[in-house]
Amino acid sequence: MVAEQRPDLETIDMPINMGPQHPSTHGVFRMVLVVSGEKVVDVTPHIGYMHRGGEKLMETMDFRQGIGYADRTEYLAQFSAELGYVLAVERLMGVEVPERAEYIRVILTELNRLTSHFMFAGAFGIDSGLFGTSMMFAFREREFIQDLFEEISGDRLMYAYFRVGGLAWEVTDNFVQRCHESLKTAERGIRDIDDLLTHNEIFMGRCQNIGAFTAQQAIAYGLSGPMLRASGVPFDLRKDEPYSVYPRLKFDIPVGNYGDVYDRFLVRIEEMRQSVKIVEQALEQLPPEGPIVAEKLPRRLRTPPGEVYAKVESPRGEWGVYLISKGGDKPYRLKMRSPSFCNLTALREMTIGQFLADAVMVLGSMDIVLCDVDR
Amino acid sequence: MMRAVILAAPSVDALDNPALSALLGLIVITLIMTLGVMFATWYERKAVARMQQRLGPMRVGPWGLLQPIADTLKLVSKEGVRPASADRIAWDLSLAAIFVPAFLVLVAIPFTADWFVSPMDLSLLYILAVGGLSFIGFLLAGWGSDNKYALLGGMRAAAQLISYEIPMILSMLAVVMVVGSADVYRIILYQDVVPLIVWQPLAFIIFLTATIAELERQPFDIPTGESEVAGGVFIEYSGIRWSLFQLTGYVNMYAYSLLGAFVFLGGWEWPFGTDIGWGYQLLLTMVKMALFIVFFLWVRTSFPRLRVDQLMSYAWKVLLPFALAQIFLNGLVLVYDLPDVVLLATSGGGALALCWLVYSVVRVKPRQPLRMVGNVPATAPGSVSG
Amino acid sequence: MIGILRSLGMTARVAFRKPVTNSYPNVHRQIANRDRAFPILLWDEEHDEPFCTGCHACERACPVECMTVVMKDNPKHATGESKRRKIIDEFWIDYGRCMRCNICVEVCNFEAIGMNNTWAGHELSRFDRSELVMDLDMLLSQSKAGKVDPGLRA
Amino acid sequence: MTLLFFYVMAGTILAGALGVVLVRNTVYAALFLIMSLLGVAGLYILLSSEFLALVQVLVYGGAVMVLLVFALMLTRVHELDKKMSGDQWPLGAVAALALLGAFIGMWTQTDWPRDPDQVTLVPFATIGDALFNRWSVPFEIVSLVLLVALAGAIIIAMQEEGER
Repeated sequence: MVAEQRPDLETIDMPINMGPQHPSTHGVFRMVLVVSGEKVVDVTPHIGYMHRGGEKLMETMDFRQGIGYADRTEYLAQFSAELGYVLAVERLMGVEVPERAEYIRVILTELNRLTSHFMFAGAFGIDSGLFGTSMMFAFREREFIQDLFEEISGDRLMYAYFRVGGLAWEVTDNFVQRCHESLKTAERGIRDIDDLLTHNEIFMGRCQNIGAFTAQQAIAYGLSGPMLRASGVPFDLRKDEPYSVYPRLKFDIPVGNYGDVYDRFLVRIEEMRQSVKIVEQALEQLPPEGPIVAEKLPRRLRTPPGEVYAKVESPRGEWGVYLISKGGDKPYRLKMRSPSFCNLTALREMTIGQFLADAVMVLGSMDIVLCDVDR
Repeated sequence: MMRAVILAAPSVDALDNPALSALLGLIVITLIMTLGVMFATWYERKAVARMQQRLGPMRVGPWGLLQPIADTLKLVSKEGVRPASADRIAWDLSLAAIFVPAFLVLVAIPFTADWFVSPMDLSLLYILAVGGLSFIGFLLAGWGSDNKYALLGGMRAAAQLISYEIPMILSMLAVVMVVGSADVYRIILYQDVVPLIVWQPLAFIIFLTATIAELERQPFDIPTGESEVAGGVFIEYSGIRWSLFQLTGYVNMYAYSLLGAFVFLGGWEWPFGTDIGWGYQLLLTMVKMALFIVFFLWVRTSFPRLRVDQLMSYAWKVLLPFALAQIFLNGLVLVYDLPDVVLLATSGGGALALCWLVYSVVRVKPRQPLRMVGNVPATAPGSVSG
Repeated sequence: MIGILRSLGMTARVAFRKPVTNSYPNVHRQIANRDRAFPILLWDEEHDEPFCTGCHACERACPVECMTVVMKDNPKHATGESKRRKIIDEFWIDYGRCMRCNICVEVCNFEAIGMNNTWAGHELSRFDRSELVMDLDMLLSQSKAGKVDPGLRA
Repeated sequence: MTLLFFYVMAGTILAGALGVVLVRNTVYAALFLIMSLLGVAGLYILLSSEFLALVQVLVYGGAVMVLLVFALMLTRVHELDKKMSGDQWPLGAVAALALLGAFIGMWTQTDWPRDPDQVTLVPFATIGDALFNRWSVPFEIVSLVLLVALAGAIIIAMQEEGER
């Protein structure tokens, strides 16, 4: 006997406003979840709370002033952002960067990848419900690397250290030694987080088979970075479209088999290990002496008319800068291709049908930077 | 043997009015527990900080010892905000519905051999029954706040409390079967030689997990899960109301820790016997209670949160069958009058089976490790330049 | 179960390590020599006047336009005490806007501006954001007293 | 003292029962039901049968009520308000009258002890003995019926899930 269907006695789906002020939306991100009980039926992401018109702002700045804004766009992988911006201008101007500067850039960018992934591991632990322990472990090592950045560039977060044609100023004398120290602590941090999370059954139960994407889906959504690699596509700009001195460095790309949240976590942890390897090699190959800025650069940077798209592999994926210049010292149009934004498009597909708690995990596994999404 | 002595106020023992003496005992116990909770907040923050390689509170007083007082002052002086659309009656009633049972539980707890508020024949059942009432408060708070997070949190809280109450009661029932009494006092006296954790390890494990779930602490803090429902039922409460909720949470933690210490670790009886005087007994009780609390803190720092469906299936598909099996095995042993060692054997075997199950279920499908791709052929010749 | 125990072991081990934090207002971390807190103006001990001539170079280069510079004729130049013909009259930096990019230091031709690398440059919390606009006296006070030696200067 | 306690408890039960019927807000009605059930638990204590009182709190105050409140809170409570009296009210009235008749019959048939001292304390063990020895067959049948009901509920819930 099936009970008569009465519309007034049916359970109703409940829309929930998650964000813009919510502990686990990683900034001012808002998603309107429609839940049936605990199951997510529909998701509508709302972005733009952090929109500062960064691209337009950078169009009013000359090429040196813009570097600080690149930092502020991608505030967890600042060196990657600076590198992307600087590369674009350099390619447009045809500037040759001295080798030493290139190596230092790679070292700093990879160390930055470590700090960014540490930040991910910490925040992801909190998303999964850990009481701040992973965050604390991650920040412990992250702060150590940031000390190094501070010694070199003078700031802990907004470095503004790369310049068109090289670096702003010479690194400190004990740079190599400090890098080795940082790597040692970073390795310890990776081990700690590995012990704390990777093998924990509760963590596995929370992460596995959640938000899984196949390789086709990942490509169709234009995912990049660890999100794409976790889905089984071995695509890494450092290998596939190499820039700087990456072709001279030996490292592996970790590729996942399942494409779920757990694989993304593993891929990032493994990438951290690879970054340590890259930095070690780069430190060996680093020329001890040499210029750090390209010679014969004008005091006022001017580009020839033209357009360029430069992309780097940021910790979140493909971070690209599309630059059009009509000559002069300012870009005519600047567009940033931010991995956070592109990866976020997959949120709906990944979340529907999962539990409310899994939506948080999926969002956490994307490792978005809201400033980068909104720009 | 059982004398009703008012806790911490032996001089008013002369009061022969039981209602008055019980009231006095309740007031004393409430004050002591409030102080205990203030200490617990400090201790929790310090212990968790150490496990995260931090210092913890350091500013107020030596080693931050006065921090709870500062916190209390701040919370009490904060404005209590109530949403305009909240249901006024449910909003305020929920506080009482959570607060009162938590303190009523303490009435039946024998702190030492002769320090308790009221003797009871069925004190264990009383503690479980009254302690289980708090779900009403959670539901009311969740519904009355007129907030969707609060509603979700309230629903989760009610479902969780009811689900985990059952394995908890069953695990206690196993102990009651062994002892032959549902009085905590008698259960403690039973453990003069060997604490019950030795005879009933499976019941102990079930009790431990169910307790953490009942207390809504990590990894079972789903109703208040900060990263999901942002505080759950407490989301709209502020100031003194919020602090009362927190106070209740800690009182519950003390109560269940005491219960665990009494039922499984032998309370003040094991290992020194009843005759060592109330001071040492109290100390022994405190130490055993502290073991539980430290364990809760330790677990809190180490584990991520479970998901709702995992939580439910863990209660109903894992803990409940094992608890029933424990009762069944105990029944066999007791009916056929087998030696106590058989109890240990069956229960220990069950405990091992439980651990193995938790271990294996998560790893049903062993996952392939990450592939490491060394040399990818360049898909595009160099990078684009303008 | 093994992973759970491993997590527990992890936190237990860490509990016996030395804490990495320090109790901040009591203990100040050593900050790097190159630390860029906020720009300050430097003091010329030799001539007992600021280095800054008020040339507006930094004002023009500032990406966030947080600086306001007013220049005047140097009275000491008339008496022959100083070789600077022009000198700074008024100088405001809005620390609330400054994004500490170091560009003002790079463009300065007179080594007159530097980035504060002391804790005083960081502990600048104010109740009102208008109090974050620093005038010439405030900008010069630290270098005048010899309390700061910027790690980064032009 | 005992008499006072009795009247307080009886008053609680009656007030709670009236509240259930008269209050328009269904959630408040559920709260009144809890109040009424707890009052019954108080009466059990008065009858020196602590075990029954505690079970009353545990099962009725806890498990049964949670289901009720769950159902009430998750449906469209405000719209239900207006539809409290449906087409089935004559049936309901008949059922209620029949129940009342049954209660009155039981009340007149029972030989109530007039002297309060005659009330015997029922020990915990006796209840268990009665349940599992003397009445074990009816007990098992009841549990079987409950099990069937449980399975039925699950099947209905599963159908709903499948329809979506």
